[in-house]
Amino acid sequence: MVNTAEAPEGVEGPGFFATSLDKVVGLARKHSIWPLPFATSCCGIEFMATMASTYDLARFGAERPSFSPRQADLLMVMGTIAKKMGPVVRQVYEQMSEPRWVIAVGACASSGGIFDTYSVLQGIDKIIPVDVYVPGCPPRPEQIIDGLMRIQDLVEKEPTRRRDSSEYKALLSSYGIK
Amino acid sequence: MQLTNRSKLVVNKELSWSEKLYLPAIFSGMMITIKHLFRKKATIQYPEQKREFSKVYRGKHILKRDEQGRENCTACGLCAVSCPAEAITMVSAERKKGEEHLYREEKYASSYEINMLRCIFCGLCEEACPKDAIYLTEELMPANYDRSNFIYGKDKLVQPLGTSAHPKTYKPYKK
Amino acid sequence: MEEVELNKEFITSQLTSSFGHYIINSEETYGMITITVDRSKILEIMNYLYLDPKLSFTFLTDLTGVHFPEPKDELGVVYHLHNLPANIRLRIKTFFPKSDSVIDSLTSLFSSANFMERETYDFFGIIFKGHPNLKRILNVDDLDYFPLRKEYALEDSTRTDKDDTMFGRG
Amino acid sequence: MTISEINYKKETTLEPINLGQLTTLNLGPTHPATHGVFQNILQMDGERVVSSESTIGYIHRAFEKLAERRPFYQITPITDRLNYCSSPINNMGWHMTAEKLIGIETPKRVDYMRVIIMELSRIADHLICNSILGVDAGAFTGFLYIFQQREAIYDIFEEICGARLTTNIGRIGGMERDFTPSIIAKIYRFLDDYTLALKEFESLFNRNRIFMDRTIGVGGISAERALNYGFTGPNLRAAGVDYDVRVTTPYSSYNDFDFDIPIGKNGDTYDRFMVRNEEMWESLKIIRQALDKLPAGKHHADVPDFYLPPKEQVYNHMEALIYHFKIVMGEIEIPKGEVYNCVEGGNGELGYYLISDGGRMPFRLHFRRPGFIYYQAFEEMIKGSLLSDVVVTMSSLNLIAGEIDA
Amino acid sequence: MEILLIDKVFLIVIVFAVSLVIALYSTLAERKVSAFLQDRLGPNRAGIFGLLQPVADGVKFFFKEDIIPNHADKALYILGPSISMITALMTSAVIPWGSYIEFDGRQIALQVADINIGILYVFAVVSIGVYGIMIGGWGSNNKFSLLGALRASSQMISYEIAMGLSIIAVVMMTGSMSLGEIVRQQHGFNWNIFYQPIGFLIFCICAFAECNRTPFDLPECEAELVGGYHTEYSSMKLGLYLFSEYINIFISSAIMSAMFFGGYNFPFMDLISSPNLLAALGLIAFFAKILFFIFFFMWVRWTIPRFRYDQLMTLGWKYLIPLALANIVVTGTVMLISSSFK
Amino acid sequence: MNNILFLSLSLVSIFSAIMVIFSKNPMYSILFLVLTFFTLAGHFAIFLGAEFLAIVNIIVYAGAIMVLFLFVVMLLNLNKESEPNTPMISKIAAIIAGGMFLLVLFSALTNQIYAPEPLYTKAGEIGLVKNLGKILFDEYLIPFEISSVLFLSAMVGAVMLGKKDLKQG
Repeated sequence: MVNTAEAPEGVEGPGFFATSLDKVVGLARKHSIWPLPFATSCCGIEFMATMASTYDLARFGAERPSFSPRQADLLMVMGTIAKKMGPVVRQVYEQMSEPRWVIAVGACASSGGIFDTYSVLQGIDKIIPVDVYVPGCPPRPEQIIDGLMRIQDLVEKEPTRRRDSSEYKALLSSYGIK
Repeated sequence: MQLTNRSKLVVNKELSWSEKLYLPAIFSGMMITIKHLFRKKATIQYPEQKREFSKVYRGKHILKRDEQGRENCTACGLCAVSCPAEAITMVSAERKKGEEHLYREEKYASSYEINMLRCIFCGLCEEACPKDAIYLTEELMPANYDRSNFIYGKDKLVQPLGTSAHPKTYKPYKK
Repeated sequence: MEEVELNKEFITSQLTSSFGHYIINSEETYGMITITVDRSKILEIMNYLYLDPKLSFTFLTDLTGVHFPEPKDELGVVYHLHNLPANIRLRIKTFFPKSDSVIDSLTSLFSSANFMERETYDFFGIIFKGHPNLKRILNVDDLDYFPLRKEYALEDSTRTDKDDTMFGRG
Repeated sequence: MTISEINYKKETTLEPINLGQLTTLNLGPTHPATHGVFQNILQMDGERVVSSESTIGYIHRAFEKLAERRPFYQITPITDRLNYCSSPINNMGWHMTAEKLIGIETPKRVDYMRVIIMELSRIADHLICNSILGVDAGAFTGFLYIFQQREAIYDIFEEICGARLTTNIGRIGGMERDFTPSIIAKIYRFLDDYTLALKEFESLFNRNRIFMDRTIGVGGISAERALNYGFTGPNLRAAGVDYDVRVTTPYSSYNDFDFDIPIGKNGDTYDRFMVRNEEMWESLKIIRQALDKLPAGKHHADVPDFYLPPKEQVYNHMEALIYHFKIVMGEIEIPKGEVYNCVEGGNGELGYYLISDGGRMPFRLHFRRPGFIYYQAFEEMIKGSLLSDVVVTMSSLNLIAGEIDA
Repeated sequence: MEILLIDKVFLIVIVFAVSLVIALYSTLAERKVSAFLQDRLGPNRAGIFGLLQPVADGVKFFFKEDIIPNHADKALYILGPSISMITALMTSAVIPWGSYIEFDGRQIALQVADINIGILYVFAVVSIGVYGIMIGGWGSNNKFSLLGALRASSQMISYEIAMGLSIIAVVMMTGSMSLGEIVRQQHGFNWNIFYQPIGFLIFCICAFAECNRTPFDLPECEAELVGGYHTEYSSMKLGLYLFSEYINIFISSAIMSAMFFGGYNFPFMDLISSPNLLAALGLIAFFAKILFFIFFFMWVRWTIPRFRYDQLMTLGWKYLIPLALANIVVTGTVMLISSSFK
Repeated sequence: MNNILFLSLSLVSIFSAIMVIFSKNPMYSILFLVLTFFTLAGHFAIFLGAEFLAIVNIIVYAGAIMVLFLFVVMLLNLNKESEPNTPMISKIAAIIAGGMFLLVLFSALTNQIYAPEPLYTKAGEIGLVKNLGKILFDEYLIPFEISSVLFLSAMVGAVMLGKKDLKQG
């Protein structure tokens, strides 16, 4: 289903054309990350603060929260993910279209945090691959922005064909996502 | 049901004639928003501009040294006990001869780890510390790509040698 | 309706006169009247407390379960009632063995009991007879134990980033 | 065939109107309007809701079990995460419960400080509920205007305790540190700023016909039904019952202050909005009174067994160090007994039912979460309304997932 | 004949490009305007002042995975955004961008096609536009999309009537259905808004509804329907939908300026004799009006809450249509009286 | 040039008209019907010079009526499973009715085809709004008024029907 750009014939491997295309695409993607705020608890309120005037996530071109997973580039998991919620997170991740990134905001999403209990998933990286972890309970908006900028760094450097690579497919299949 | 004598009805659902027309309310609303168009913007452009934190902000931890550069921590374990997230682990060791310039007390923490992903930055460890050793500074914990990078050992926690305990990192608790 | 002071003595005497030995104990702790009753009459007692014009405890503040593993391994349900106009709170407690954890549901009296009873069922496995929809509410449906009973562990067994040997944890 | 039979037949043929055409709509758990995570499975006839079923528990975090495994002072950070929009109220409620059990009398200054902090967080709570209601009705801008004021409240909290949202503010027996003059100045400035901001917010919404049409008569509930459903707080007051824990059972010297209880008429969404709005004005009034009358004195009760000694003494005096160790290790004498204590939280009566067996951890701690109890009325409230009404009703109830799921 | 054709092709290409660029930058403007109205700064990191933001969005869209959901109706799913985009672009053909320019001794009209029923043409195309949303919403086979599509179609049908009726009054006054002719009659400062304020009000409200903008953004309102009809769309198909919305705004603004605010006419235009200068100034005046209306669209969107579905219908059928009819009657009466006095 | 246009337009319109009947999915049927209307409008506009008629055809039929049809289909969510089995009798009735209609049509058209004066020679005159209005309010005033009364009563009837339904539901 992955329909990222096919390189023109004759430019197999990272030739000049391909790398400069990668650069342009990376730059463009970097500035247009539409997050899917998967806010379950406290961190969601701090995400609101990040969206609000004082911190203004819009400066990064990321102010259009797309609640439809199809349209989102970045899954921001904010707050506790209980075991009941786990399958939902995973489904949302599976519905997102490539390229997609995941950021685990806050202690609960990253590791379970204070809630080392029978009902809480001990970190969402048990069910979906996570690109960036943001510590804090909840993290300050500065930290959330920091996390977004880490994602931007990742996005900028990512070659367009990474999502077709066997390493990436192996990563997904290690999570059982096809 | 009337329970007290302090109640006050605050709702008026009748629309006056002009309110029924929609337009006056819309117009006044638009006047408010257009006023904001020319107002000074509230945005702090992080990361270029940084907001000032309060002196007691609870950020990344630091293990303090005293004026002579010795580590204050004596590995009593109170911080670990008081941590509701159970994020602190430490191994204590006896100070040997010749290490007096390194550690202030007879015991010290040979390894001291904080799991920053578990930590909820509640400040109870700082409060529990009887030796003026652990503090939550105003520095923010940065985001990172890998889970394993969040286990902060002594290399990242102990105050670097030669730095003074300047007010940015040193918060006197309970004045 | 004449003014009566809703104190412990009055409420207890009212209840005892109607229910006799089903009222097991009554005391006042930390400013709240606490009455322990037999579970078999709980619905009738609640009904009486609700409908009696002098008592009229019409507001169910809270409903929860307790598990006492010692000495008899019994479960309890604690109700907090409130008479709003007189501003008197009343705690009703009832206990029964864990092996036979069935009690009448209050949903016919209080709509608010619905979720609270489900929660109590979810946590303690107390079965409320007559509840319209008694199933797990907070936990996943296929959880096979009742987590707030004292014998079950709090911790999630799958986590790997904690050292349980530290300072007597675990 | 008699006439009654004919009538009966007619009715039965009319009864199952397009049952086959009902569509099932899954609102949640990740729907934008749920603000948190609930699932509402709606049976819809076109845009109209025929019936619904709510599922909760998507962020069940086992608070009550967790509280049984943590010493008393460590429960404060846990309560932060109950109703995370107004953490300080939860903190204070817990402190007062523990104090009630132990029998600590707090000085007046502590009470006043608590009142100020609690009212600030009440404003923060109502503010977010009302502005989110605006967002769900389609007006995003009011939310951003008023959120700047929440940022100011965060600023004050940060200065008081060192954190913005999950405050862990105060300790059993008092506050962890005294108000500095700059905090008091900040609160005074906030009182002035907020008056302007709230007026602006009001003029965007209160008398806007589009907003009124969207909210009047939507998701209403009568006083009787509300009481039967265990409503408390602003949602009950919107239905016309002036029940407020701050007035009926005053705690923390709330009876020193002069304020009114705003009530509504029919308990619909507009009533709830207006009651919350007016409560913010009342809170401002209370804060100003408390600040003006803030008594001198210590910022904690004189209970060395429960309140940590000052750090300088811990470093230098053996006795203080011993107390310090005892408190942190939890080896303090806590009486046996059971206590119910409640405060007026952002959403209503926030109760703590604590059973202590004398150990370092509570034997059982149950939270009476107002949101959990009134959420069950939601199915009844939205029956027969339109999809848009479901959304505004949901946000006007101020459903906080952390509080509901515990 | 052939030169004329070349002129027209040239003009079409220019109009096409201009609409695209304006729509492209409308997305940025929307984000900037909303930010500024909300005490924020908006996108400012992609290029200076965020000027490259739309480009970044576009490139991202192109390189995003294009999912066609398994349960969707494939043909309709693809057809939806295409129809939306095509109809959005078609309308610009009849808009008079300026009077004429003199080039090489010829007069070149700055209008692609001055057909004598221009307004009706606009209506026809707009009424087809709803198919894009309906088909896309239905083809996605998602309940939110379907609800969005249903809302869109009923909204469009209802408001088209009021819109048409509001224009009839203008047509009665001008006696022509050609947009070029309507604009020519508003020479100087003789704008229709002064004669038809109520007509303009109705038209303006209906234009908001036809463009699915707040307070009438029910088909895609985020709080209720996630994304409405485009919930299931990703990558450039979503891009086309969003894009066509902005083109629609642009065209609506252009029609509003042309119909009621004199189009390319501006006060004291008779003082300028050079036709080319006049055309240039007229073009500037026209675009200033258009940009103002685009801003107006955004300004309203970020100020007021949205209607509910049934309130929207009530407003359309019970208030706007009778008002528009009354407007026609009053206009007719006034015209009759004034003509009998002449 | 004109012939090619005519032929291709006619082909498309016939094809889409056939597809209206033969497509299984009612959604597609409606869309093909819309396409048919478009091609017909093309005929009106290009060959008869009746631009007004063409545009009105599109506005009214494609833009309004078919949208309503689509609306209903979407609401009912018709698909193969829920399609009711039509009894034999109605099928036969449909065939007979269709055949009769074809006959009527055929006889009507044969008269037209051999009409002495082809219609399209009047192109550019009858299609314009002005001429149309003049004819309507001059020559055909009475039929026009009668049909408007009919229209009004139909509208009132529709409103009444809608109201009644609402009360019962």
